[in-house]
Amino acid sequence: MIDIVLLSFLAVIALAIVRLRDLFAVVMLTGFYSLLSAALFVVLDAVDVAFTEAAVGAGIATILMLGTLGRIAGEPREHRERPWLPMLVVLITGGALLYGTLDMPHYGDPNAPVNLHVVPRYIEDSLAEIGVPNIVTSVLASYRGYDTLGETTVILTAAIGVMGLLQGRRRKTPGSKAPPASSNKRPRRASGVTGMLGNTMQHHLILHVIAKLLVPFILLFALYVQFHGDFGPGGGFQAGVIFAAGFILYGLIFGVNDAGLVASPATVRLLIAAGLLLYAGVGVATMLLGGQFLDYSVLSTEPIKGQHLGIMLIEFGVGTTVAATMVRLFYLFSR
Amino acid sequence: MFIAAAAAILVAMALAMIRVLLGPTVYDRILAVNVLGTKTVLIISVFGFLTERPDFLDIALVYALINFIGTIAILKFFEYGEAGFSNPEVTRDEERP
Amino acid sequence: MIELIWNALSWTLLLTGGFCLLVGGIGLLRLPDFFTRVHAAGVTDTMGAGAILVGLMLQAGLTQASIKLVLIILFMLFTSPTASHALAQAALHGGLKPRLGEQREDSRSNT
Amino acid sequence: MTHALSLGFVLFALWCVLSGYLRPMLLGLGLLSCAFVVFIALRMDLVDREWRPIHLLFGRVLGYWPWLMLQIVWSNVDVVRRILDPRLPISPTLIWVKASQHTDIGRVTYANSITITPGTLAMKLQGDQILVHALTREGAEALAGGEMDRRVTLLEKHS
Repeated sequence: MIDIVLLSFLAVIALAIVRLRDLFAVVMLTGFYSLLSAALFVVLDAVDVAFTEAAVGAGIATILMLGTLGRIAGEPREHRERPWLPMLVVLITGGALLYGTLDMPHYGDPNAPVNLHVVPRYIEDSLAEIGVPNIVTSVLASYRGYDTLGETTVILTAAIGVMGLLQGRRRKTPGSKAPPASSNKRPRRASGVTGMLGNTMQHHLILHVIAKLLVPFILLFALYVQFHGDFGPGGGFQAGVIFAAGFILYGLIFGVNDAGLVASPATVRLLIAAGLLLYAGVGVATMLLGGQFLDYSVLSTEPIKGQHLGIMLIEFGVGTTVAATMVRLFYLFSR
Repeated sequence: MFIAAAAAILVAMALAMIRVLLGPTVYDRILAVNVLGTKTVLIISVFGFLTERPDFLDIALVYALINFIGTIAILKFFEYGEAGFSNPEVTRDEERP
Repeated sequence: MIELIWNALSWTLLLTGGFCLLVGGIGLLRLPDFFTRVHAAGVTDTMGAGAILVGLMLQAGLTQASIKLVLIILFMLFTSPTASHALAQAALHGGLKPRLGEQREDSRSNT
Repeated sequence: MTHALSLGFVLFALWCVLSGYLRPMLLGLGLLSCAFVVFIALRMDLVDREWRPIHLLFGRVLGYWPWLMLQIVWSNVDVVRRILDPRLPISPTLIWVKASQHTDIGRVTYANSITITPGTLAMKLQGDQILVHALTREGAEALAGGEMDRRVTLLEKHS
């Protein structure tokens, strides 16, 4: 019941996002969309996914989108023509996807293959094999450790891509060479030192004091989420985003220069790779100890303890990569 | 009783959503999204109790802790972003009879 | 007996909270301009959220869940006014002027 | 140094409350995490004389919170009544009120107390003056009476 109401809210918001022309309002609606989908994920019992959505949607997504808006002129370009071809592609793809769902078993069907073979095995044996109460974590970090390694690599690749785009663009266009039509609409990037997101807000006493009080708690909460992924919803992805949110809050209020003094851009860039390296390194270590790649059981004398240690290490690697990527993106967007 | 509370939250969400869609100024939309953030915290908490799995509360805690960061970024956007950039809506509203 | 009173209290709080949420929503639609709507949002954020969370706390008893609920309330006590303040400042900066004075003849809901 | 230690203590208490597991490994990780956060907080220069949440929460503040709660409930009742009244009897007013606190944190406490009571909204904090938007003229006058200001100032003296 609740899920249907939330789903219809989602549909309405999606339509509104498509219809609205003001990009700023669209950013706001996207934030709302993410709030709703987090609630929907909770209702559908996908708590870990909801956690990720909550952490990303609550702050970081808005900030990064605002950063993007600050870089482009903010006015949507008028459409030159009716986009018939894209429309056709979307319709065909959507139709094919809908057709595909016809063959899928119903949601929660006890006779679906996945509920007959894979799921019972995870539910019944994971506690004995991995020794971690949160099954999602044991699937994500141990049974499907390869996939998660791949996802973390995707994050690294994305970070490299964005870094290449933004840094490259900066070098080529030193301000004056911007297209003349939009040059008067670009945000003023005063003397090129810091941009819109990078300035300090020290004169806002209330924000200043509240940030001072809250930042340590946000950081600690992130670490709590990091290390309790085994027991409840949480883990490296969520923790990384929350930690980055705390750090970015500091950067927003005290300025990107101060944030750079706490963790320099070069350090942060190094940490992006270090997290992934830790993850892959655990895999290599298990191979050297005679096991298979990412088979944590060999890390300790007892298989369960080894699993525990391995999961903790790779989750920490994921968290480091995610947090460093987010902070790095913030640095890039705030110049 | 939890159901009644959940229903009230959903209806209130719908009301706030109308304000998000109507605007008229961009600040009204932001305000409504903020209110919706609070309601999301509530519905997640209430739903946790409804299904007797209070470990959902961590998610609600995340929202309570970091949901205001976006608003701060918005304030910053208006202070340092390009003047007049997102004002067309405001002026449109002011010009209204 | 004690349990009954406890339950009744918690249900009352949950209902009060739900009622306040609804009123906050109505206020968000009825009040004439942005700055007055912030006050309606305040009703949701304080009384609505507070009553519901305390109601849940009474249901949870002295458990970890209730401690987390206390933390949620505490953090919201810090963040919600800060967000409202930041938003009001943003609106001032954006050039939005509050409508002042008696609104009686002007009380159409601004749609 | 004592401030850093008190921050670490509060953080560790929070960790224990959040975690609920008293296993040695998790407690060890908790200690490490708290030390790391304190380290970052020191690097961020967040820990100074203003950082006194212990005093804020447990000092003389204990007397202020219940009063503020009561205030919040009363103003809620008032705002709810006005919203539901078909005539919508509001009279939005802007006033400057004086914040007679001496420390930043005292002023911020006052401003946030104003905002969190529905019906009044602190829009701007300049020096020792706060620009307040009130939903009704009566609300503005009540605030200008200065009881909340006095209570927050009192709190500051004792903490």
